[in-house]
Amino acid sequence: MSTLSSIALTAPELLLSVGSIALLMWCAWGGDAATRTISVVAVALLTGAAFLLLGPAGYGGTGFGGLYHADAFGAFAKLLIYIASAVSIIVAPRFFADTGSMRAEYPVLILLSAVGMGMMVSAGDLLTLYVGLELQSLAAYVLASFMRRDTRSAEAGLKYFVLGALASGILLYGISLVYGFTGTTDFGGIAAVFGTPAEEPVRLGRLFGLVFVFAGLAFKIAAVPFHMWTPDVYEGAPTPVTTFFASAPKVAAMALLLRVAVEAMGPATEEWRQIVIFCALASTILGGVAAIGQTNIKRLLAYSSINNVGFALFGLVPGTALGVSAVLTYLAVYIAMTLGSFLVVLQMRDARGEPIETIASLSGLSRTQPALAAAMAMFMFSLAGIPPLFGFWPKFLVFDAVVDIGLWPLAMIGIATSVIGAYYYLRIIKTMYFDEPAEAFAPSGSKVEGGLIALAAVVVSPFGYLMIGPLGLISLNAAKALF
Amino acid sequence: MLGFPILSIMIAVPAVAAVLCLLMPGAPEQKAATARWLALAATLIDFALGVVLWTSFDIGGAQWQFQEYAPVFGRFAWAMGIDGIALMLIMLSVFLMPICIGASWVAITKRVPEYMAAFLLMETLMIGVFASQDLFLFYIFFEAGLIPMYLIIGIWGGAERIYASYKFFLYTLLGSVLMLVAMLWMAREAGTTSVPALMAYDFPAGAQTWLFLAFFASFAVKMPMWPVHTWLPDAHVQAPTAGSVILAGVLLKMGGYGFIRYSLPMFPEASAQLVWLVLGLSMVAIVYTSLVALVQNDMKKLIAYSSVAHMAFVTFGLFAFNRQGLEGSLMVMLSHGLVSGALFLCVGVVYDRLHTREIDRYGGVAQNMPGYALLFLLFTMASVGLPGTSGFVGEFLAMMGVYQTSSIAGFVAVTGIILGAAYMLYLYRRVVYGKLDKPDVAAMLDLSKREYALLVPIAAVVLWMGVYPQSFMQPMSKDVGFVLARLDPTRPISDAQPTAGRAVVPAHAAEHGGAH
Amino acid sequence: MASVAGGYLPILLFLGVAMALSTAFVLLPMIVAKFTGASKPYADKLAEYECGFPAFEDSRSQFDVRFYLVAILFIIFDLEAAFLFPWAVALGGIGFAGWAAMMIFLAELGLGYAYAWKKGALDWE
Amino acid sequence: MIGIQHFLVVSAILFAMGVFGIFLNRKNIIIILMAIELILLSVNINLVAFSAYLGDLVGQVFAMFVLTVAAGEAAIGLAILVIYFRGRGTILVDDVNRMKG
Amino acid sequence: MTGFFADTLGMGYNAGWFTATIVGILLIALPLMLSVAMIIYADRKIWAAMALRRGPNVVGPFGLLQSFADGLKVFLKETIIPSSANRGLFLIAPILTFTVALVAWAVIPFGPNMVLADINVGLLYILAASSLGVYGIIMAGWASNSKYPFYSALRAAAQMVSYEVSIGFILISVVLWAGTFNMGGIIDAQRGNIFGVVSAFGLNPLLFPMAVMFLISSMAETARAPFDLTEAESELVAGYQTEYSSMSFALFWLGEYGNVLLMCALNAVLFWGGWLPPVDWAPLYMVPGIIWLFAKILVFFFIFSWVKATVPRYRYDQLMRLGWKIFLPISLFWVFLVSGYLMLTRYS
Repeated sequence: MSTLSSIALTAPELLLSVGSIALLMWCAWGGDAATRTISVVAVALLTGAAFLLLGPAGYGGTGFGGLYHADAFGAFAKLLIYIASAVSIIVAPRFFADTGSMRAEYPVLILLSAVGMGMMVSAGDLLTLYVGLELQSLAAYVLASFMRRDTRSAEAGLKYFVLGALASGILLYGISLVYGFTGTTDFGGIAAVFGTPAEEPVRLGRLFGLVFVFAGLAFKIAAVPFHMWTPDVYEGAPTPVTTFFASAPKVAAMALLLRVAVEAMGPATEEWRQIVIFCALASTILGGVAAIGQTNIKRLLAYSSINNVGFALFGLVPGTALGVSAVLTYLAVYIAMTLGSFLVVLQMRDARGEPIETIASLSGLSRTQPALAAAMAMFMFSLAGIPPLFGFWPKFLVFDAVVDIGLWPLAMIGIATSVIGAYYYLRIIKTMYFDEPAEAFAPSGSKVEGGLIALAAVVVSPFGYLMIGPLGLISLNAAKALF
Repeated sequence: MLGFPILSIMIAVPAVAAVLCLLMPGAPEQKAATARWLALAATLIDFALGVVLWTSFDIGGAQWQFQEYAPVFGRFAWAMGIDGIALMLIMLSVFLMPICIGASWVAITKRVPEYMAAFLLMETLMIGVFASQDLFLFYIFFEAGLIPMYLIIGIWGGAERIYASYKFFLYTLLGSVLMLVAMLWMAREAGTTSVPALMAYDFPAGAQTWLFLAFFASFAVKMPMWPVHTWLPDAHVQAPTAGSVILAGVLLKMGGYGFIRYSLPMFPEASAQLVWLVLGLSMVAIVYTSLVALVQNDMKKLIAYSSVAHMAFVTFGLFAFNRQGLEGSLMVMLSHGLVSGALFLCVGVVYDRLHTREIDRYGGVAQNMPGYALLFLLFTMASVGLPGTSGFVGEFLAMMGVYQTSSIAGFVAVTGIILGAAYMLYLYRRVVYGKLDKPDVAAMLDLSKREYALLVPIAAVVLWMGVYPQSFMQPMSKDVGFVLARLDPTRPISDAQPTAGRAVVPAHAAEHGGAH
Repeated sequence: MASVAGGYLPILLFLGVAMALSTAFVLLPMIVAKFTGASKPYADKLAEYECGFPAFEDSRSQFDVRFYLVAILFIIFDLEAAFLFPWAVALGGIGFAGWAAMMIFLAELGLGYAYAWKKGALDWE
Repeated sequence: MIGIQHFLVVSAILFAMGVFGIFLNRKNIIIILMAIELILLSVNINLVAFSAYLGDLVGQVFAMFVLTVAAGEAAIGLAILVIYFRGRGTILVDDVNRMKG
Repeated sequence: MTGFFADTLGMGYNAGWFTATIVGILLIALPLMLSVAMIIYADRKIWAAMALRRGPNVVGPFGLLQSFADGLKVFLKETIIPSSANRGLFLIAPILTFTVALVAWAVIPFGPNMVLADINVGLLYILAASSLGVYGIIMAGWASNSKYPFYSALRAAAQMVSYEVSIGFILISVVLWAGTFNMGGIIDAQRGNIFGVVSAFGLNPLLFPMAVMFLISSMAETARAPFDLTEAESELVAGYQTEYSSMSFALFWLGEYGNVLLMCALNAVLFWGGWLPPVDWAPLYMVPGIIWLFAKILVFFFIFSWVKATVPRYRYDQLMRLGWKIFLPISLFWVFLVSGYLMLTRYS
């Protein structure tokens, strides 16, 4: 494939990178006054990139000699990433305006991160994987400490950075071993080598590489036991940034994990299955148990994300197309749920307009702001996986895939842990519906955010079930691209 | 047969009404009034549709009627259809719903639109559970009932409502998620999610045990069976009157319905194997909960424990593996739905006046509330199982059935009847008879027109069912036959038939039944 | 591997010799001083130089953040040059595409540089 | 003769030192940054050693990318550290505890 | 030389190679130390001459032995290690500085095939070795635990890294033109570079600005005047060496002047033909290459001294501005210019 047609495959990344650099220059010369315009342009760029996925970038195949895969899987993940990124840009100005720390670089950083995530999910080689991952992470570190005056934000950035860098290091170490013991960094090549038997030391080397790669990626998706950064970072980072962290990078890292597990290490499924099972179980249990005592809503949602990642990981356990498509569906619904709940958190501000984050401040929300409370209740029930809300469906699919390969005892245990998670989601609903009203929130006033919440609520509502057909088709199609 | 999708419409009517209740504009009082009327109208429409359903149901016709099928969901389908059993339970639901709305007409004053919406939602889900012919559709309806019920208990319940709501939610959730995994396995094994197809599918014997246990975990909690019944008294005590009615009247039937629709016909071998478990638990339940009921001071709690005991009759009947047992347990379900609902309403009547459910605070009500005393007496007798009332038919049949399978179980069941009579009559005596020496009790007025309107229809049906049970049993008998046909090859051999040649084996079975 | 590494062996030896030499230079006078009696340390002599005053505080104190800024800029620009080195010797072999790719990279580097300039990161004052 | 396994052992030791440096260090965040660099260094040793061993250039190219990305990472780390220090006036590890959990 | 030891003295190849290398190392290191001593003397003499003074004139004829007298003096002095200093680092700092200043010479070619280690990335090696120099200074400043050395070390570090960036890009231009990192190769590439006659990149119109910038940068890199802010006496006493005494102190001086000489040599090698005669004309090759190289080094050293004597010291902000805002963009642009020119001409 010629360079030019390879470039066509990367059209969305190209558009976003050129656009973000242009916007960066605009930031420098236009100053913070240009923030609103820059945000609008950034969202437009993301939309444009999403439309480019309809072209060769969505199905064109492999480019740059195997470095880059433009397939349905990548397109699916990118679409989710772009949506989440766009929402994170849209909600930011109002939040930062209140704290007086909006700067024009925010949308640019999100865009850059989106470029990195696009590369991650399309990586066909450990090299592209790493570069994409770092591009995403570097932007994310800055975003976490975006509120320079706020010590919690700086601390979040610091923690995120240290543990993120450690994760990269572990991942890289694994990559170096995989490269050394397989002799290639190309996913297809690695799979071919993993498929052949080898004598003991080489086999052990490969296994070590595999374990380190999985550990590194587990860090990025915040699966237990590599989750310790999540609550602090989610709590400390500015809420729009937390919204972003909980959604887009999670999708990207998860998709990356899927691709690596299936495309590069598919023949070694037996080896990594135990790791994935352990991470999945530990995440669902710890994510559920640790969330119970939380008083800060962002912290609680952090544990919720850990919990959800655990459930999504169950879909990877079988290592089948069915399982992968289940994870993709999970991610799609998760995006709607998590964006929705963080949007609600963004509405939480006291009478002076200061953001508040305690769960207690949600008390009696159903009486002061019934619509908001209803939406939040839907997100919570959905996150808990209670039918008829749509959050049930991906859990269903994931465990369906697990049962499909005969691991029904695992499915039993896994699904039983969802009851632990349900407990703290219920607590939020209890606070909103059963408790006496606390001080009312300042009126929201943002039609856009209200609209987004409503949209997310519709997606997670029973109406979501009408999407099962097309969603299942698309995600299965995307998953098949890996096999 | 009707030309239009009557089941879907019955599901849709309350759902639409629920949304309308929430979205209704206007001042708070005005909204509350609108919501009440809206809810009443919707439930009455559904009741009317239910009557149409019953009258157009072809008794002795096809097993599944009013079928609908739309593959809109990809992995599963919107498949509806009922048989006689489902028909009767749907009738029970649509009959009780308007009564529930009426019962909350004045008792509920805060957040009326939400309350009505939650109830209408419950109705939607209940009809959905009984009518769905797709495994996963059933699960969704089954599980979704948690949400409105959680809110009903939590928002409008009494002092301990939060604890009760949590308990209710988590217990039932844990039970049903295990069932979900079993369903996943079944759908995969059988290659279909259609309930009628699954009912005819023979699962491998080894798997059946696990599947049965998974379903059992869910249905036993919902039923509720000892020892996972503890959510029920808490939930009942804390729920508002109408909530209790719906909880006892319909929600508990979901468990029994699940047994007869899923556990028995789909896993006949496992059912036969594990009959000792079910019967053993039922025996414990019937004696233990009856004794507990005897010492209650709280009226609602007493009735709640009595529900657990009555549900044990249902499981007795179901696991008797014969026609009498199955029909009996279905009748117990219907009867208990009506009677316990009515009893909760009776409690609600005095509670609305005195705002306490403590039995000692009452006494001598018969003197100033004769109408109330009469109706209460009727329902008490029905609960005890007096011939001529609905309670008698079901309990008698169930006992007969279970005696044929296990004489010990039959013996214990009789004990349950006696204890049931004891605690119900004791309750009645303490509340209605005695001296009218408490001034606030003496000041209570007799039933209002609205309350009569609620209780009299139930009383009528209770008597109807007691006097001419055939009109209820006839639609179901053919379907019971189908279940029996599935169970027949595996029916455990009875110990109650003194056949010399088989003496060894039944002794073994009886030992099982008794020891566990 | 040996063939490439072999060329560096003299450097390793040189390193050893140089280190030995300089260590000797540092340690020898200390030993000599011990014998000649030139070594007479006392507290005031061993105090750090502070224009005649005793030191007020730990001297490893906070310093200007601009030094950090220089460090950050240095890391970025110096290491980007790492890409340029192999490219520079291989320019003849990689053709126009290779040249253009690096020019794009340089342009990006230049844009980043412009951003830093505009944001005042390059100003010492 | 020095073989591939010697390089692997050295890099494994460095890697372990880096990881322990992050987790066991209770003093200064700068030390953590250094530990991270140590990890990346060990990776580079691995990559280059494998590259020479396999006679394949990809490892060295990878090492180059790791180097530059490590530079970017260090730069951002320093920047965040400066911001943090401005807010808190300390970079002791034990003081990074505004959020509990 | 290996041949001499192995065959003539019959030592066997490995031992012969080893001895030859060690001899080679000593042949570089010892004369280097000697020349540093003389260079210091020269520096003082030139400086004095420019100021119409006489400079050192007591020890030996024309004061030629002044440096040796100084050396002997510091050798016999007491080594003072401040009580609050970090002893280990305090002593390692001068060792490191001097070692680094020495080892960089390993790849400098003194004549055709007269190079200790003829590695293919010689220039890269020099960059690496010289950038290590900053560690010695930082260590000294930090280990002293004294204010002046500390500030001085910071300044020195910032200054050195700032100019290293542009030096890197300048070298890219040279490498582009030469097509190799090997020092000998770079020198070879300069043979008759201009019209087939003049052997010097520095006179190539495209590279001349780079030559000038490199000269200035090398002054900054070695913290020579006018960029000697690290030891600006009026502000920082003696900079990072303030707390040092005896030979530790002398080692810094040795290292510093060693680096100056290295920079002069680099200027000569990279831009002015190294050991090649300035004009590619056969009779000039009669003079040994090493003489040409030394001559060029001396010329550059004279320029260094000249500048030191005549140009006033820069302010720190001016220094940084020069490095970051003038040299960096220009050298960056030059990479584009040179490579573009080569693409159009040589590689098209």
